[in-house]
Amino acid sequence: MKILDKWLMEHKYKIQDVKLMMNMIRESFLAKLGLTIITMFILTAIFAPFIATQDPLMQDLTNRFQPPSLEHPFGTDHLGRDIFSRVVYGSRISLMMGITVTLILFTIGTTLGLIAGFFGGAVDEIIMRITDIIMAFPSLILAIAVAAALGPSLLNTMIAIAIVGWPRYARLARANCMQVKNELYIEAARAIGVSNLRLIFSHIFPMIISPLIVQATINLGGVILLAAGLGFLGLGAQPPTPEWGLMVSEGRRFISRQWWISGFPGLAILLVALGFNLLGDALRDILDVRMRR
Amino acid sequence: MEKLLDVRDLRTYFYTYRGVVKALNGVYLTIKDGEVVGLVGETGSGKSVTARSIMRLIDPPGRIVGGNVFFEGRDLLKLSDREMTKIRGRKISMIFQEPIIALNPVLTIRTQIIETIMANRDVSVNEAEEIALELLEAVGLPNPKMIMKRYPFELSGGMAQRVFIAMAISANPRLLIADEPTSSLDVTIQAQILDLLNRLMEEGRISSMLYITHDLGVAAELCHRIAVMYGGRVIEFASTEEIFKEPLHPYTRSLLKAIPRLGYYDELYTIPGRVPDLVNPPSGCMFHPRCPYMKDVCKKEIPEYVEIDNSHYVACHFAGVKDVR
Amino acid sequence: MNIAAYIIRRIIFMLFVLLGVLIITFIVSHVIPADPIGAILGPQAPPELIEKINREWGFDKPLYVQFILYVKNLMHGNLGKCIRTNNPVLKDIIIRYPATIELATTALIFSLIIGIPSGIISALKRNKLIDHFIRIFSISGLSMPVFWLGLMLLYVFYFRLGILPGPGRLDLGLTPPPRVTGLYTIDSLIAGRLDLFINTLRHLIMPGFVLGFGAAGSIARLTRASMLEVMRQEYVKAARAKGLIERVVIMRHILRNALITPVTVIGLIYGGLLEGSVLTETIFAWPGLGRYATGVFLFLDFQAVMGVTLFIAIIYSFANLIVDIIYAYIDPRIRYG
Amino acid sequence: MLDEDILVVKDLKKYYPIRGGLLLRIVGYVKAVDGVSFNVKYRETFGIVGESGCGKTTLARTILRLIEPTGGEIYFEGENILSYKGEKLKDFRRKAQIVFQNPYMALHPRKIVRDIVSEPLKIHTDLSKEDIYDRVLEMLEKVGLSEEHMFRYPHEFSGGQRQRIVIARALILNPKLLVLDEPTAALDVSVQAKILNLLKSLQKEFKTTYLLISHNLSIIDYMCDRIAVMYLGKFFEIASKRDLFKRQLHPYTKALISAIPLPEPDSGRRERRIILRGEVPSPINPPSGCYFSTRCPYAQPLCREEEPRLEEVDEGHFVACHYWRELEDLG
Amino acid sequence: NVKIAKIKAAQPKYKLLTDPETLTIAMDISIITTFDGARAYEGTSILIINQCFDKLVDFIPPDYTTVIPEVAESWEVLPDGVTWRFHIRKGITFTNGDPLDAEAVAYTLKRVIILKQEASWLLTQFVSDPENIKVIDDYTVEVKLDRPVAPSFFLSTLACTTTAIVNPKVVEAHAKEGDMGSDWMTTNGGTIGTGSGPFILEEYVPEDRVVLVANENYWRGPPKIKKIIIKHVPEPETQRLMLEAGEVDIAWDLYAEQLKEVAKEPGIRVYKTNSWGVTYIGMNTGVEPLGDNRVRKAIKYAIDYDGIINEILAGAAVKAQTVIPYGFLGFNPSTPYYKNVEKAKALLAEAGYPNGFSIEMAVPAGAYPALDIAAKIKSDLAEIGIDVKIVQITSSEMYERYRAQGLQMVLAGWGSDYPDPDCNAKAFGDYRIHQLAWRNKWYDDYVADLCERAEKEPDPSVRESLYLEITNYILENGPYAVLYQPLVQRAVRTWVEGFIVSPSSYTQSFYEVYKEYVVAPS
Ligand SMILES: Nc1ncnc2c1ncn2[C@@H]1O[C@H](COP(=O)(O)OP(=O)(O)OP(=O)(O)O)[C@@H](O)[C@H]1O
Ligand SMILES: Nc1ncnc2c1ncn2[C@@H]1O[C@H](COP(=O)(O)OP(=O)(O)OP(=O)(O)O)[C@@H](O)[C@H]1O
Ligand SMILES: [Mg+2]
Ligand SMILES: [Mg+2]
Repeated sequence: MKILDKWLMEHKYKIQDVKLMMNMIRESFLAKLGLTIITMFILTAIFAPFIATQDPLMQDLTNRFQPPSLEHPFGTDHLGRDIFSRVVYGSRISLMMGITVTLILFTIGTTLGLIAGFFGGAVDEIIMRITDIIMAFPSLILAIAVAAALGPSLLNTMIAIAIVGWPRYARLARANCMQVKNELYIEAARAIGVSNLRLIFSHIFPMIISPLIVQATINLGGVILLAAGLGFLGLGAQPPTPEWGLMVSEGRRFISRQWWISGFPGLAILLVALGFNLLGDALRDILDVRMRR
Repeated sequence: MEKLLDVRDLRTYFYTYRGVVKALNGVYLTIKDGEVVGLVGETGSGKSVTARSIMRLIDPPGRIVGGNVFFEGRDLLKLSDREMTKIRGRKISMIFQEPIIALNPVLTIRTQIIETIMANRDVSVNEAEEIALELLEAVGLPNPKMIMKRYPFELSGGMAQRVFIAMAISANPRLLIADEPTSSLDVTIQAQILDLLNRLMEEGRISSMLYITHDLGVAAELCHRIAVMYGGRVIEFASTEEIFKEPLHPYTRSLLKAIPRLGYYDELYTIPGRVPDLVNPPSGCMFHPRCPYMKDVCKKEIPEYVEIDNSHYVACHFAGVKDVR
Repeated sequence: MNIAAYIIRRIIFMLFVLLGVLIITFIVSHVIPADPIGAILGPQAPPELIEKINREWGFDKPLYVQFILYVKNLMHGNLGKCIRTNNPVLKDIIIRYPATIELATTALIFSLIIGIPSGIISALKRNKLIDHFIRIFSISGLSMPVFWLGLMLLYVFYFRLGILPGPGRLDLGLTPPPRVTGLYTIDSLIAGRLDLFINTLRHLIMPGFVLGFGAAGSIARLTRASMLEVMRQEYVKAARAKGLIERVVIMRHILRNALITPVTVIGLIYGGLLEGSVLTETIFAWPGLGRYATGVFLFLDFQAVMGVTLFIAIIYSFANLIVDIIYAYIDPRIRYG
Repeated sequence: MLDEDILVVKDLKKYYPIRGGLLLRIVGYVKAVDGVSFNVKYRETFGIVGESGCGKTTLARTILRLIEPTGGEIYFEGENILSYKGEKLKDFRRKAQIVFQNPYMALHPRKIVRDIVSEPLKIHTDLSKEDIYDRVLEMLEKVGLSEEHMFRYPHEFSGGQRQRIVIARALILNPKLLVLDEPTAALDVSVQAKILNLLKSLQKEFKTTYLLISHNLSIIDYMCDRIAVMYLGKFFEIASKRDLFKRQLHPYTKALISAIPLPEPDSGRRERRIILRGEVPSPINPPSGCYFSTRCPYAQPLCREEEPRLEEVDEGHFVACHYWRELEDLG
Repeated sequence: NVKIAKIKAAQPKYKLLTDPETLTIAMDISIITTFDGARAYEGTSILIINQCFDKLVDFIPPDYTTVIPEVAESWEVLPDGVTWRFHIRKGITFTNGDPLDAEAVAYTLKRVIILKQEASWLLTQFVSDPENIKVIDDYTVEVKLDRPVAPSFFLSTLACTTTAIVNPKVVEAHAKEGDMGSDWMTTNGGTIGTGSGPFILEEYVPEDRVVLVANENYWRGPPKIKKIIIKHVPEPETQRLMLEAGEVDIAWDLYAEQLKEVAKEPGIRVYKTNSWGVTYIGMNTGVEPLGDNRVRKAIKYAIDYDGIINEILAGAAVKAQTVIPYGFLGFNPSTPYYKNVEKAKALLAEAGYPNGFSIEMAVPAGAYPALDIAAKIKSDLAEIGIDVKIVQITSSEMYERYRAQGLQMVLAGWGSDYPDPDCNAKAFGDYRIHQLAWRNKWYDDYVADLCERAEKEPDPSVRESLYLEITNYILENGPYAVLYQPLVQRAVRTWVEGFIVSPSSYTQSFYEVYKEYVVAPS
């Protein structure tokens, strides 16, 4: 009990911070909307087996092209699979991919950015020039090139997106690091004799984490979109995986009559990305307010 | 002398996510024609908000929630936006604490000064240009033609403040509000600007002025009367001599004792506690938690703003009581 | 530093970046051993023939030799040949890029027309209903899978309602105007063919909108944020205090400064539109670079891959360069001495 | 180098390079500190006064080796600290500390007070957690804070309280030298008084040497034993407090003192004030000759040609002016 | 006129939008690469070349077992068995009036050998030295083959556009740096004077259209249609809409489902024919446990062939399980495999894999309906416990890896360039030529020898029986599960007459096509 009390005491203000943020989210209609959407999809992903009405891979060739009905809320596709169940399972893939890739991006980008920003000089030059080059590519094109070169698969999609995506984080981390590095409190820490490593990770990093998290939240939507785009081009998940982009692509041939085959998976992509973007946008606003106070 | 400006019970609140910041809690202030009034107070006491409320330049989430601002007999708070626009710049103009950021960074000085002149005076561009040059000369800027071509970031703080003063006096306003115009400047530059303001007053280019500062020394030099703000109220308002020689409010007195002066080496007087939180202000008198003479009534009742002596206004329950003084 | 020096530095920097792009593309397109020649010739072709042709293309040489050769040719304006179309890559690109430029430009115009006013309104009416509406709209733009939006719009407006034309740059019965610029809108006007011009425009509506939708969202958001930022600035308050009427304050002091940010990202946005065209062109059968790019990438057609990437990177960098220069002109602070 | 000097600075220079042009080559220098020499005695308070941008902060940072000087020597307790590296440098850090200009910026916004104040102990000592806690508490109480403040974030404090935290952190290792860079510039008068009182009493308790930097002559006067007047990276005058206020030998010092508005109505200072012409020149292109010649009301042709040296004209009174004698006669 | 009445009744709502004298085709022409027959190796290019040039011999669909004379009026094989003599038809002129003679034929054949371009191997597999082609007189050409081959084999390759006869005068006039005019022909082949075919290339706008006009002086008489416009319409769905709206007369590239639906519409007819290829699953015997024929058979018994053909392909395929397609000499109609989970499981258990195993199957990236079929096969094989991982790979990489024996299972198609069984039999059976058998590590000398024998066999009936033996052997032992033989289908407006669909571009002719039309009342 004592330990808990002490912990609560030590973290009282952190807890208040979180509470304040939750308050702000509650006050922002858009943030609430975003959070609701995300929660919905996360729950769907976790409880997919209970929500889906059937095996997402089960084919029923006698039941192809059924329009949405009570039995098949989203209809069936060209192999007679239940689109609702496929969309439900698809949320697992999209979220898993989005979150994993974002974590990787975050780690790599932030570390490199911090190093570049803190030490400057040649290290900075090298890292930043690489980001320049990668950013000079339109990201989709580079991702397509990498995914095509590595061969289409979920893993390779993730690698492609990671290669394309880390420079954003690196730049953000670097810019913020350079700014924070010159702050008085960092100089104060140096005056005390704090070592560089400790400066970077214990003093600078906590200061730049918020914009990075916002970036990550917004980026999550982007990653999911990009992954879906690659899936759509046939460079991502392999059939019969219920990956949303792939599903849109599969339905494309039938768009003039059976709109639902592409329609629902695409809607799911839109919603998830919207959820993350709404939340990220609101978080950024909140952060802005916090930075200004 | 007639009252040029008469602020009564002015209240301005900011509706923020932290709660309602009650920045002004009933400000009273009068300025007579031809008079320089100093508004002093610590950070956050509401000096700038008072100035901006008079100009009706409070941006959301702020709102003027009550009171009157009589100017030349008319209540500014009741004017339409259009009429208010005509007051600003022509009748009341303003100069700011950080002149460089108060100038638009992407427009030349010429554009900015001419647009001001043309907005407030009925002149052609050419005439405006001449007026501008004359004004820049008058505020002591060397080579006005050159200055006109510059961008704000190419000016030093002192020069930018002079440009701003030139703009502010371009329409011969009846009242100039100066919001800490020298606190971002160096002592020697500050001396120059104060000198300039004095000269402009002597020349009649500035008639009345509300001078905001936190530096009692500056106020002492420049002003006829001084209003002391604390926690969003004017708690004492009197002639400069009286404020310094015979301050009535305990806060004013403590403040004066806390300033280091040349040749004074004893321990400085300190005011205990900290400035009030305007979201959850103390009950009764705002100053009571820090006041050495605090009585029970101070906790409960908000002291009224009353005239004690001739034109000496105080908001303290015990202002008239000799022994407390 | 004067503008000329600034531009020269930017160009040097750009060349450096482009070299990097080349190297990366080269590496990427060679990570996995692939044999596009063999794939083109099909399973029946005898291996000797495949080897012979590979030799003719120089694909049997060590990678670094191939790269040096490539760069050497590049210096002479030779981008190599596309295996699939059997055309010089440059020719393939020249045939196709106007279609992409026309599409991306339309999209940019759409996005500016939609994005900037909505951003301004949104900022001026902050936290009002219209602001929420515009924000949801603009964030939807960022979250929209373009390929899906394209399909859905096609379904509704073409297949179901039939009020907008389907894929392609022109109705099929129509012959394109003689090529001058390659942009049908301009070429049709040069040829004096109003009917073609109108038809082209009708064809541009849907893909242009689909492509520009996301960009409109970003622009609206940026404009809003930038407006709010500027509206907080001291000089805006000062402008009001000087007695300027609200219209002048908004137009001269707020908008002028607030639009700097959106303007500076137009380059980036244009680049984004170029890449977005990959998906949009696929949906709308737009005979542009995007479709070409997907084709050659999927085929690992080395030289074409390099050519297309380089070309897009050049446009991308140029767009950014131009915007930077514009930026330097609008904002005197950039032209620091 | 006398034994009584804790710090001796000789001809210290710090030039910041300015880059420009095509290849971002160095095209010039900001001569922030341009040949400064002085000494600080044990347990005294040495004041440096000067207008903003004259190089005060740069000087402070250089002395503490937070930035590397361009030239000159710095002796701390007789040793040249410019040669320090690694452990020696770390050791120097516990002996010399700094309080910064802006208490709002000097504290890590994401750390609680306990962590901020205990950091020096964690780095330089191997005390147990409990000991550290006790030491931190003790120190906080000394600067007028209490245990309940230990778990708060800096933004929950007023400026004055923050400056107390900064001071607590600076003094927790009991340094020999404390550099105070405008410790009250960002504070209100009532708060400023508290900090100044606190600094004075702590100096008595810890027997620390202070190097106090300020642009406010009243504060310098209130706090210091000896004062140096700085302008454009150079010292114009060094003297003991009493000397300086009695007899200013440099015209700049005179103008500076006359420019202070005093909180006394009708003091008549306005009339007697020396108003300097123009702006402070840029440290990138300082004027030739005496740096003050562009603004000096008494400038002579010689002033624009030859730079005056800082010379001791009286016991412990240094001045850098060609015509100080003539001016003194003028009154 | 009865026909007019029929159209009128059936098509009240459509008016004929296209010119009655013009045939309009919607087609994806994005990959046209060249109009030079000696180079062209891609269907769309070949289709155009075939309209503008004549070949020595030709096929009349749907009979692909015997060639008919075209430019070569007749031919004979000299007793040495390798020297062929072709007698050129007299009176043929190129479209600019130049005569087509032995000189032109010999030039064309030599040109193919010398240029050695992509498609050259069709000829050089028989004649590798240009010196072996000789002009005997104005209308006789002699060709000496490197080795004896079955006559039908050699002749069928001469029906390809690779050896479409070009006008040496025009071509040489544009030659540069020894390219024999190839560069110029790439964009100008088929224009006036280059060939002698029924049509002349009038205009080619890449990714937009190809316009052909009738050659009024064609030696067989002018074609019935005056103009052909091939519009570039890459989207099948658009092709379909245009066809339904009557904006085009033929939609070239519709999907099976679309064809099934448009076939129901009045006024549209779907023409079908068997393709010259088969779709199969290759199983690399070098990968455990595919080396065991019982496992391979289990897989063959696990697949739902009928489901694939009838549902996924919507009937756009013929059931076939042997490696020589229907319509070729030596076709074997036997289809012993059908979905039998019990049997398949039993076979697996017998081979020691009662619980199945896991395996990768490569599928060309983005290819439909291959991806759907792959999904179907995955679910079929899952029923017997085999876990198939589908890997899409780009065709270039697939080719590289397949050639290096680096694939486990592959879903692929095999198409012949010419209708002779040799090509299929050898590819699937003879590992020595490093084709499919080798790529799947199926080194079987018995069947390889059989293939070599069959290639040379001059007697067609003996040859046929040899191929029967080969196909049966592969059916039983081979590492292939042949899924079906695709159909080639074109959707055509009923007002188009005389259209015969052909599986191959170089046998696809528009010479006989014309339109029966009414001008609808406005
Ligand atoms: N835009 C705003 N939003 C919320 N609170 C505000 C805003 N502007 C001012 N305030 C609050 O109003 C109070 C008075 O502020 P004001 O700027 O008038 O102080 P001041 O006396 O001018 O101080 P300073 O000397 O720092 O300029 C402060 O507590 C401040 O936090
Ligand atoms: N990192 C830097 N790079 C370049 N120039 C600098 C840097 N830091 C300071 N300067 C310049 O050096 C000069 C002296 O700066 P410094 O901060 O030391 O002045 P200061 O006397 O402390 O001023 P203030 O009273 O404003 O704190 C100024 O002109 C400043 O612009
Ligand atoms: Mg203020
Ligand atoms: Mg400083």
